[in-house]
Amino acid sequence: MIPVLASASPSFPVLPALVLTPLLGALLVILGPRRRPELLKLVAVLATMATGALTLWLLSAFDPGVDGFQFGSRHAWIEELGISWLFGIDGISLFLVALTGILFPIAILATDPGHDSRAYYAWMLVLEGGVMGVFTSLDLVIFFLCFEIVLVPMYFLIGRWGHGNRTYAATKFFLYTMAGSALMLVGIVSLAFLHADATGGPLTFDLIAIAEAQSIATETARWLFLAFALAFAVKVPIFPLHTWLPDAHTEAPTAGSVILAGVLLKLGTYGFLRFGLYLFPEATHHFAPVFLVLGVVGIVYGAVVATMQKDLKRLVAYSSVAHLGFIILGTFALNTEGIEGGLLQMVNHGISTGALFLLVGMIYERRHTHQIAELGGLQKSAPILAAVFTVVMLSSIGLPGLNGFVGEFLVLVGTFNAHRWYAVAAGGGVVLAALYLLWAYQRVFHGPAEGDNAEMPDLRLREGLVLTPLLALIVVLGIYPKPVIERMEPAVDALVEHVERHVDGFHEPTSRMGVDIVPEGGADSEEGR
Amino acid sequence: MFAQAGTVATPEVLWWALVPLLVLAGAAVLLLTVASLVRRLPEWLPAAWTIVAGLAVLVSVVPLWNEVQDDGARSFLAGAVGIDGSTLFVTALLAVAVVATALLSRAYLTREDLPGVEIYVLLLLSAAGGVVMASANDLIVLFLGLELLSIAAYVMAALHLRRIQSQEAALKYFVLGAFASAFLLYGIALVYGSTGSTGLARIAGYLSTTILLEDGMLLAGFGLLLVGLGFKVAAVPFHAWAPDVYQGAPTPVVAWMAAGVKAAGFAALLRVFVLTFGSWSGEWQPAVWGLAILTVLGGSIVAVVQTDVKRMLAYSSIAHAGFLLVGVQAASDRGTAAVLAYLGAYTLLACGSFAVVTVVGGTGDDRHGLDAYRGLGARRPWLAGAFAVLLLGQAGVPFTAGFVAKFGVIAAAAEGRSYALAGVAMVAAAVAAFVYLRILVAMYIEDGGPEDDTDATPWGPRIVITASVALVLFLGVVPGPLVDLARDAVPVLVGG
Amino acid sequence: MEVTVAWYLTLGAVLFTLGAVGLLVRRNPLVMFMCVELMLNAVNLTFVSLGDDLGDLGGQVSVFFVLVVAAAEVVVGLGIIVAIMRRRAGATADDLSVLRG
Amino acid sequence: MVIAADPLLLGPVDLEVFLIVLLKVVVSFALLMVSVMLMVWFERKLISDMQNRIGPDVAGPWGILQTLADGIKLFFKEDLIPENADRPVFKLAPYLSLVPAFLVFAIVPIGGDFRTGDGTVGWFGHRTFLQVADPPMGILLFLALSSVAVYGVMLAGWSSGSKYPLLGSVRASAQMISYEAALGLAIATVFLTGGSLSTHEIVSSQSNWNWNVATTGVVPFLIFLVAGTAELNRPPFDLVEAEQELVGGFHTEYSSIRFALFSLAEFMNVITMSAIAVTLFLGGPDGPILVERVAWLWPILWFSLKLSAFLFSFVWLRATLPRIRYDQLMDLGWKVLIPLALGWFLLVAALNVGRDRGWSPVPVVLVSVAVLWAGTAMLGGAVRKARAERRALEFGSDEALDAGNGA
Amino acid sequence: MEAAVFIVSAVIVLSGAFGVLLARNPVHAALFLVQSVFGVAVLFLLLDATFLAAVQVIVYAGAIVILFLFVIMLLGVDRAENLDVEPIAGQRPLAVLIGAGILGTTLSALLVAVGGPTGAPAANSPLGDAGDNTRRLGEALFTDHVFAVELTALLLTVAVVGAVVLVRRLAGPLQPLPVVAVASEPEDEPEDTEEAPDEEAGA
Repeated sequence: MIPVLASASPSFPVLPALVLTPLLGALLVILGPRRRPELLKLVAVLATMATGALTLWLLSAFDPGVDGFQFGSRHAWIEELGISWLFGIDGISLFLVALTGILFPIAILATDPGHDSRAYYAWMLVLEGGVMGVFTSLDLVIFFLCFEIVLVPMYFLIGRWGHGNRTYAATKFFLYTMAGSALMLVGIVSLAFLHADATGGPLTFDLIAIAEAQSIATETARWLFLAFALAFAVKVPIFPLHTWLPDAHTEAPTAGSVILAGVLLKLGTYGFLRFGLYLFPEATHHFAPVFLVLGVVGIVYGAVVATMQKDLKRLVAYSSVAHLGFIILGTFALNTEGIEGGLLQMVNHGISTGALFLLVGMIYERRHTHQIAELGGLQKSAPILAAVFTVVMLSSIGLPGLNGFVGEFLVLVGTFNAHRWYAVAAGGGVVLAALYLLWAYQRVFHGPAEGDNAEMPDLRLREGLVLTPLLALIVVLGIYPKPVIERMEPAVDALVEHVERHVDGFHEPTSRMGVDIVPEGGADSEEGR
Repeated sequence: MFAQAGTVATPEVLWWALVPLLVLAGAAVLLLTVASLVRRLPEWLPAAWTIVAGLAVLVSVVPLWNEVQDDGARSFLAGAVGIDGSTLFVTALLAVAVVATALLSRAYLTREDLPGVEIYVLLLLSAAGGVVMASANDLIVLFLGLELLSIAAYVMAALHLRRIQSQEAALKYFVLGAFASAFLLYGIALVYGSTGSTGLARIAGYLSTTILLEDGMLLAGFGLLLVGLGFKVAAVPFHAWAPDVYQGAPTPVVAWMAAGVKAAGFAALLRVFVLTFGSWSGEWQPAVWGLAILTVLGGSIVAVVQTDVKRMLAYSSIAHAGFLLVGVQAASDRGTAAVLAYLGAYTLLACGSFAVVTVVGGTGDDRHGLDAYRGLGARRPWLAGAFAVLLLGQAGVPFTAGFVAKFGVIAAAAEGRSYALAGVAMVAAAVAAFVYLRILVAMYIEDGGPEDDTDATPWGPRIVITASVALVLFLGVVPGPLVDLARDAVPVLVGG
Repeated sequence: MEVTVAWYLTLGAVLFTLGAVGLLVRRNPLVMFMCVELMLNAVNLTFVSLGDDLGDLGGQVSVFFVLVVAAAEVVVGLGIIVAIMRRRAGATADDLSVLRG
Repeated sequence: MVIAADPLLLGPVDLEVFLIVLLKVVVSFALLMVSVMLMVWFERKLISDMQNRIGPDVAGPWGILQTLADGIKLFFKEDLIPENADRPVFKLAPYLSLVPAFLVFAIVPIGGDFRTGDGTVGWFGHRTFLQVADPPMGILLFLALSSVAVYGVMLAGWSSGSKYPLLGSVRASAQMISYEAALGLAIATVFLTGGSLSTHEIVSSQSNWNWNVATTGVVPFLIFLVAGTAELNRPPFDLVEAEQELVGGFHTEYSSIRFALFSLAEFMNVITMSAIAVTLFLGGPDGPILVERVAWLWPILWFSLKLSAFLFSFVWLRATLPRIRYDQLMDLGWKVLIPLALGWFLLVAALNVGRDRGWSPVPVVLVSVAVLWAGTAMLGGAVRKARAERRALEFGSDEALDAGNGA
Repeated sequence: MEAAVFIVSAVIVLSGAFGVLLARNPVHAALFLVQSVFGVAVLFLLLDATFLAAVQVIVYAGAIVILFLFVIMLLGVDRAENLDVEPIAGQRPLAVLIGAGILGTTLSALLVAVGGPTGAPAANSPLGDAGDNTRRLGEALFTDHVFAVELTALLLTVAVVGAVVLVRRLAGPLQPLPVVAVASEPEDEPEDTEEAPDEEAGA
């Protein structure tokens, strides 16, 4: 049994504060002066910075040796239904929280909305609050609430501050995800009632209690898992359900794209880990082949389609589809390496794709186009931009020494241990990624610069400052991921152990073929048995 | 000769329990009398009077609630009337709807230059009918309450005497309403025939203690009652009147229909089916199940193709009826509580939404196309913002009362193992979300739209909108009070 | 032949159905109202015959209220019709198509 | 089935009983027809006397066979049906007028000793009521039938397919509905004191001078008379026919035998209405039995006498009063008769309740009168306000509204 | 005897109902309705419900149908309706189908319980004989059902207020009749576009 909300619960409720700080900021922004956008921006930046500071404090205060949830806090909400504000984080959610805390101030600093600043900043802050809620809540209903509420600010961000066909994109985004999560609510409620029936206890939506009890019959649990999985699959998105993503990414404002790619897509993958694997280990194991196939298809499909894109932003969007395929692959490998790799990849993807979108946004700001064909030779006019773009791109490709490599490598190792051929197929995706990104880089930055391209200004100081932390992370995580993996490992191990305990005849697939690959820079993976 | 007449024993009356009804009916009659005697009644008086009456009912409900919570439900007047938590809960909802409708009506009548005393009289009497339905302990009393509610509503629908649409709406409402009443009555007759009584408590007692060898008549009665009440709450396939009526009727009246009439209708459904026929739930649950599925899907899907906002909201109210039916179908205490909580949330949402529609409708009450909402976010940010909150609430977005409501009925369905129903309902909710998004898109994303001829929102609608938005948000974040009240309001049948 | 309650119930069912079909078929609002009255008559007949069979007065009491309601409904219904027809004489239910649906 | 209280039907219904009933039917039919004949003559003769004319005097002694002659003439005239007429309804209408008149007469007790006996007479060894039927809801039957009688007039006018008759119809329906309410309320007072709906029992309760005209306090009786006259479309409420305005009103297009039927119905209705009035308010056949040997005759005599008095007064009204205006008719019905009847009904009810509970009658009366006065005052105020509003609407000025404000 | 009366009345009732259904002229329909109502009243007599039999005639024939006729004549809407044209395609078969459905289910449900009602006999207020009917009904109404009786007062108030409000004439112009697009010929000028503001109030 994982100790419920074990250690390091400080007297200060840091997790609720994490959720409430941005919301408070949002309130301040709403009450702020309409005609002073710079002041509103200041408030927004301060609020996100404060949140970011909290997450940094969390990182430092987090006890890496503990495999349970930390910083727990609980407040009753609807007692009648056994719903409470239950927060806690473990190694799985810690870095996603941190990622959120870092990306938001960057996204807000990087761009200005242009109009209706007040609403813009308010929505951004609400969005952050919602995301934080998703990553930290341990009550099924609260999780669902946050999972859903995220849609609203994102909808408005795309719809009001997006480009081109934004109405279509925003509506599609909203409906896809809403429809996807429709069944999850049913699943959550059914799960709680079945759990209460089976245990004879009072109605509760406490994730830990339900997951640890594993009181649901196998068959039922599979149905419930599907209900959850649909929501997550749409959110990730997994291959056939991905069509909202390119539209949303392309039409969203830069900050929106950054957040969407960097954080929102992780809601789905995180959900698979926390609410799929943890709640329904047997069902997850049962359906893993399906998701593995879909993950591989996503990798290859995303890469192939990305290759054919004429729109730079769309290209990056499709690259996300491919990257997320890796995460899915790792998650459903159901071993420590895979899951860790997936987790790491979540963080990495957030950093590198976020940075890519920022860069694309910067190019757009200068040239007002996303069309690759209209760009060219930017390297000459904006060498620093090109350099930064190169680094980020290489991270995205998965060049060893940069962060992307670590995650992808771990995923491949995990998958290889579990299902060799999937890993081989996915490996092809890595090659394709190199292809489309490099090709795009070539077309955009090389060649002769004509017209406006020749006079395009280079990075400004502010933009550089915004990008610096991301670049730093790309490099640091690529060279020295140990502290991260160290903190993830206990939780992931516990999760895998949980799966082993509750799935008959399941053993963590590690180095089955006798190929013992020690992940580079990784912690020891000796706990295989 | 005279001596014989004196031997009649009159039944006991709990006057205190009748206070809400007496306040409503008394206020109506008094208003009517005063209005027919005083020349040049101050224009604000009827509305103010109605609002005061509504508030008085709200206030009076509080001690009654405590009384009922302490001493349990009662029944009196020879078992014709009962008082329990649900009675008072629904009464309070009706009172809220009355106040809101009166606030809207005042602004509306002034704008449309219509004479206005009768609308308030009818509103109060209609509400009295609703209160009767919520407290009926006898099918005949229930029916009379329903007719009181409906007939007043028919007239109110026709009250924009300068618009032929208004009268047509009333005609459609009336014809189908009368049709439904006939079904309801036939159902009552058959239930009477198979149980020997029209008293709910007697029927319930009979059904739970007697094994019926021949239940054909009873089942036919169930079916007809369901059809009759289904018409009243606009369940698919008995919904045909709702869109037309919502579109044509004066908007404040639509608010009443959506909030008040629906609440009373579901109070009746709960009393009759869940409470009285509870021991036979296996027989009627499948029918309600089917009705619920048809209603959530039908309402949501057809709403998508509408271009008139009032029609959209009409179909969405049909979809909401479907959700309420999901709660009814559960045939459990949790289901009942969920329905009541849903009604509470929907009352707020409907009042607020139609308040916005009233304002946007403009002079002549005919600007209800999506075009009228284009660019509203830029023109009138606060109005649009409020509408956005209300629409999101109707969509069931978290941290609005709408979510709490939907969550409750879904939970009830899940508890009753009606997973398919719950799933379909949630999918339908996602479809319905598209409808609300279309309005949001029009308000925020599209530009243009007509120039406003009115400068500011009148204070009546403003109060309604502000209060409903505040409550919708508050109950979304702190749903405890609503959920607890609804739990305590689960009705009890007391024999009489 | 003894007249049992089933006879009355059957007659009531047929009458009710005729009223319902009439309401659906006819387009003249006045005739539609008349069909509603037919349905109410069927209900009355059912009530009285069931009450007779049960030896209970409740059926007749109910009919009394049905009569009151019928009267009230007709008053309002005709009021609505008068309000409409004053502006559009001879309107049938099909002419009343200002509202879409 | 309905079981009449008539002792005739309590025993086994054999052929003899059946024949007795048949005889009663035939006699009452014949009686009615003959009375109509006499009534027409009586009316014409009386009016001519009142107007200082001679009147019919050719056919028979004092012209008494004039009606018969007229009937024969009408019978042989050509039967015309207008082209625009709705033929089936046009043909049906006279019968709808006539039949209810016959039926109402069936419930009127025209004889029987109510003072010492139970109102029965002995016929061929059977005790029986001197009325064709005594249904338990007797007087309601009268109301029901008189509401059916409206159809005759209404449909006759409508089906003629021409303008004047239609106007007559519209007037008829409005008038008869309006006055039926007052009529019903006046009768309700009688139920209250009589405690029964059966005509026989109503008459029983009035025996020995205990007539309802007194026990209900005259007012219902007067209301009944006025409303009854209006129901009959008799002058001064004959707006339905109104020759000067409507060229004969609803029966303009009728001729020949159908016209005769309408006439027949009208006079028959006059007689039955009088008979009902006698039954309800004047104790029916109640009266002293002066000669014991022909005891059965006296009640019949008293009944006929009372009836004749009513018939006389109907004629008298016709001869003396001018026709009232339509709006006056409506005002009288809705604003005077109905409120008055209702108020009086409540007053009587209050007194009855007071008596049952043993309350002192003085405060009961005082309170009741105060309540009624308040009601009347409010009604008056409302009527005045409505009038002012109508004027304001018509003349487009609000002065009328302001004018009365201080009052 | 009883059966004969029943059958005759039933024929009257049903032929009247069919008449309402099929009559082209609303006046004829109203008359058929009266016929049907009378038949039902006779059946009430057969069932010893004497009071209701009379009230049925007074209320339906004497008030309701008269009101119908009055409105028909007042508004002059007595022209015959062409029943040959089916306004909405497939409506009639559908209506008949629905009717058959209602009839079938109801009848089969009723006849399953062919023994008639199953409830507890005379549980509440025993039915007296015909002579006593009115008194018993009155006592039942004013004791057990007194609340319902009081409610009818409110109901009738609503009806009166409604009727008065609905036929009121207003000062000021009416809103013009909306343009109704004729579905079959969208190109044509719609017929109903007559300008209506000249319909002055109080005219």
